[in-house]
Amino acid sequence: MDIFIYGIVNGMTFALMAVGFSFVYGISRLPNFAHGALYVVTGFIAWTFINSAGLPYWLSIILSLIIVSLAGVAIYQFVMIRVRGMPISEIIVSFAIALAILEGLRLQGIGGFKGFIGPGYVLPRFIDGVVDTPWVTIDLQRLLIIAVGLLIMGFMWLFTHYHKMGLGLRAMAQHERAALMLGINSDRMANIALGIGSALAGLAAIAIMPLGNINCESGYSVLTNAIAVCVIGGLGSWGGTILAALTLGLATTIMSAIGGTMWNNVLVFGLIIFILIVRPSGLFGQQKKLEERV
Amino acid sequence: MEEEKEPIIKVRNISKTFGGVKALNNVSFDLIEGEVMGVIGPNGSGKTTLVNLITGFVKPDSGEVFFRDVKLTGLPPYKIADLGVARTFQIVRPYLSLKTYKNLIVPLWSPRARRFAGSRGGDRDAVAIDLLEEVGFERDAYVPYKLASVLPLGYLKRLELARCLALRPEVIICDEVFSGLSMSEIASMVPLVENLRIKGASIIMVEHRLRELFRVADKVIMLDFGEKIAEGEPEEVMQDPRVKRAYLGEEIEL
Amino acid sequence: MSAILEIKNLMLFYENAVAINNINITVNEGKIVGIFGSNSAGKSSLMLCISGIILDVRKKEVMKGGERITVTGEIKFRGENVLSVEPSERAKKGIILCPERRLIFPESSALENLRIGGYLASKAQAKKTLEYVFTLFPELEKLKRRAGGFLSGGEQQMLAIGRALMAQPKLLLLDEPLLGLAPSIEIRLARAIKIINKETGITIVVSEQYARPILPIVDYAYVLENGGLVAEGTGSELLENPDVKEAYFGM
Amino acid sequence: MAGEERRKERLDRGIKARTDGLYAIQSWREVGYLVAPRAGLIIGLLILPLVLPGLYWQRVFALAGVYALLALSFDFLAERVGLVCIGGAFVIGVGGYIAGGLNYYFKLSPALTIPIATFGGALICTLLWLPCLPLRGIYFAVVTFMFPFLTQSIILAGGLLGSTEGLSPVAGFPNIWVGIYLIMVIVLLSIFGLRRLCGEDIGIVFAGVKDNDQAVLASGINITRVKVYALFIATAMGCFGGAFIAHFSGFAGLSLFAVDFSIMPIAACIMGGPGTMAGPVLGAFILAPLSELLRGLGQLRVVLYCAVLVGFILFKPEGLLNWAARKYHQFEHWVKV
Repeated sequence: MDIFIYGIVNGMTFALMAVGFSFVYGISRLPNFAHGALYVVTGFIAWTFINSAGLPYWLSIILSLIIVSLAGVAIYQFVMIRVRGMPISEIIVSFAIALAILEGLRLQGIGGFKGFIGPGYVLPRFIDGVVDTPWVTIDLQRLLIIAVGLLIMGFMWLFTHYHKMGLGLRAMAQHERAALMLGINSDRMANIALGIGSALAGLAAIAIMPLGNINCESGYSVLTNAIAVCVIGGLGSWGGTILAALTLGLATTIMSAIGGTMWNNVLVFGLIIFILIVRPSGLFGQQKKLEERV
Repeated sequence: MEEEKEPIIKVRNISKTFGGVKALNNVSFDLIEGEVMGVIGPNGSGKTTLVNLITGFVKPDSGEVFFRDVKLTGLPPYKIADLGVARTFQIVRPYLSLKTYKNLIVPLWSPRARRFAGSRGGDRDAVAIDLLEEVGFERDAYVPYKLASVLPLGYLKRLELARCLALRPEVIICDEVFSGLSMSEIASMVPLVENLRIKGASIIMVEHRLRELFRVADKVIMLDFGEKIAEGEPEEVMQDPRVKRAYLGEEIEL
Repeated sequence: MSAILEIKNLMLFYENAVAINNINITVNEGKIVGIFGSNSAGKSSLMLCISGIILDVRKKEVMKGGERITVTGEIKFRGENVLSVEPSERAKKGIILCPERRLIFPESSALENLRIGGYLASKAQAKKTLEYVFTLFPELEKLKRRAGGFLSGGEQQMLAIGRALMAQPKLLLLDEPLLGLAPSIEIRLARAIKIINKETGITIVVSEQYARPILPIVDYAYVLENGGLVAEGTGSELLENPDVKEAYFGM
Repeated sequence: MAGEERRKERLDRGIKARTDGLYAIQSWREVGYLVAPRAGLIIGLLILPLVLPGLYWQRVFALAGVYALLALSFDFLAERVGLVCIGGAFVIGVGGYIAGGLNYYFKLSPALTIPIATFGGALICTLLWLPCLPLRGIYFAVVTFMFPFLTQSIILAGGLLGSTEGLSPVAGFPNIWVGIYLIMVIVLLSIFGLRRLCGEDIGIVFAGVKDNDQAVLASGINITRVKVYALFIATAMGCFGGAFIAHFSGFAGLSLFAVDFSIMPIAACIMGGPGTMAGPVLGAFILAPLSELLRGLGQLRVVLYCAVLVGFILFKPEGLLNWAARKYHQFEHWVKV
């Protein structure tokens, strides 16, 4: 029974990781490889604020989120804006940025920047303490993840479907030039999209990282999980994203209980390829049907 | 038609729905060998869906399509083209980065073209230039060497036709070959279709321009909201009241 | 009445090729002006220049290292030269382009397409225009829920025009609205364009290749040939001109 | 009228009568004009190893040859066929482990293992990537990028092929010159072989698949089969590179899956000049020695590659070779409107 509970929690962590990426790629069609990198960067910045600068917990979190979303905006404004039209270059550029950040953080004490290797660096938990439900004991941090996850999902759904900004993003994603004709400044939209997307990645880091330590490998796995959730759930559909995250969460929990965590990656991978072949536009996506029609 | 010719394409009650929209509803008809059949109907009546269904780009929900008692439904598009059922696209699809005559190398490289090539298979460029002349490129000689992206729409439509001819098809399906062309361009396209017919190819023409279509078509079927509402000789179909109301709106233009 | 749009010796180069050659056009407030010409006469390029989308095309070409696009001359919109103003800014000023081949948003529903159109409008304006669009094109109200990609050619064109209206245009540019539509829908749309102009007073510039259905509703018209102006005049004047009549009106 | 408006115009220099590829040569001078750049490349590549001081730089040079092969195969796949494959490390790993394994376990000589590793490895990579072929753009890129990590974790988890410490000793080449000239010849063969291939009809079909795959489908050609041909060619070059490294360094371990093999070729390709075959090779021979200089900085090398990559994509998308060719063939001057 507790596998089921842990599966749900794991599912929500996947959802949290994926929401930022899904918002940027799913809604605005901007490939953001650097999602995983920003996730890890938030961890480091928050850690430095708390430990080196000794700032209170709240302040350091807010500061690191602001810095990360500014980094996201900077990525678009100075880099992605110049490769908008060309799909091949877009992928390569965002892939290069992600690698630069992740590998850069692995450095050992170069210049003033102390590399963070080794297990010693852990983000403090948001809430300590444990609550034992009739079936299994869960620490509050995991419950927090579920709450934050659902909160963000709800906010994102409202934002994309009803707020004017959400409409602008959907327009820019489907046909940038047509959006320009209607007075939607696509560059400003993309800046906002990346800013929010990066902040979401940061938020995911703040909530999930305390469970483990801050390391670079999580950058790659967050990216793969986020893409897996987006692929399986279907682009741009929030219902699909949540469902995909939960299924993935359950599957990986069961997998690690049986086969061992090593095979998790293989499982996530197998699912991506399997879903893409069976239903190329994901469970809820419409792209395939539309492609047929046009 | 003296003796009853064998129908080359048999379409048996196919229907297809897209996201709640009934694009095609139980449509059946036969294309007799060597005949030109017109498919007319207002926008959204399912004409392009019909073409996509026959050529395998879209799978029908129900019903079957036969090409000389070979079942086409379920086959991928390249297999259907390999059997000899070639199509042009409503929105032209040239290879913009290639030169005009190089565009024809792709179909000439296909397994079907190679089977028919025989002795002359080796030099595909020469075959490509001949094909371009066949569809009326010969008037200005340097056009085949220009990039496909600079060609006007009239030439691109002819290139689509040439792409089908490269496969030496037995059935050609033209999806609105005349739409978007100027009067003079249409006038020069009609003889092309006519000599295709003389060469014995059976043609299905999906079209809006009735005047030009009726000069070429032996038989016409009319689709409206996915259903076949009329079939027969062009003049006969035109008199049918339903056709007039559904197609030409209030004033009768013809 | 004052001229809402004045174009003075507009030149457009794609690398070394001239796409628009020294064009001078004036459009008076509240009128419908037609621009006729065959396929590569420069109609769409002209529309791209007026709406400013040509700047976006140039930006993309520069990034791709493709051909060099140069635009020179003057485009005055209500007295202000907008030649180098960003397309989204021009839309705010009221220049709205309804593009060739419609370019509606395939994944969004028809209603969402319209609401995206109303991005610039205030809530009240959007509500009022939405009702007007539904009275103008009742079919769109029935198709509200359906995704744009599943609409037929005619329905997509109505949606595109409706979407452009939602953006509160002062100058509405229609680029080949009747391309590839059945005769009955051509007549219906031409009549709708006339109604829009009469009821809302929006100035409309329509570019079309096969001019017959548009001719009756046009107050003034220009004929383009290979990027240059070859004839201009009111609808009836153009009808007398023999070579124009044969080439564009298919009599 | 505002000040005299001027426009940059590009005019051809050198040979006057020229359409793309076909040169109407009127004099020997023009023959020299054309042959000079190509000859320079070939002779340069062949002489350079002799000139290089010391064994260390010769090894760096050979490694640069492998990177050149990888850059060439990435450029061929991305620019000619439209498949963005960021899995260089996987191909190198497969090639390296096959060659190393055969040599280590069955004592086969390099002359045998390299061909087996090249074509066997290409077969394996193509089959493994076959199900991913229908993927579009970013998905194909992500899947291919993750394969090296996947196989790395499988090898570690399963303890296969001498997991962490890898397989050594692996037989080396009789002497260093054989190794160097082997890779040089293969690189040159690949450049002119691929360029010839892209001129052939099959190359046109590749371009067709990249440009508009629906049209190719309607012309009766099975797109997946065409992509498999392209993938086989590209992975064969990659696997040869892997096998070469295994034998050249005498060791086949997890280092074959390093991220450098995935990112470096792309940086070289973008810097050198995407689309031309010689460009990426040029890029590889510039970047590889540069990264050796920074060997001491450890992972900063990857950051360097990324910086070069982003820099070139943003500011010089056409790459060095195209830029140089353009300058060589054309000159620009301002002309009044």
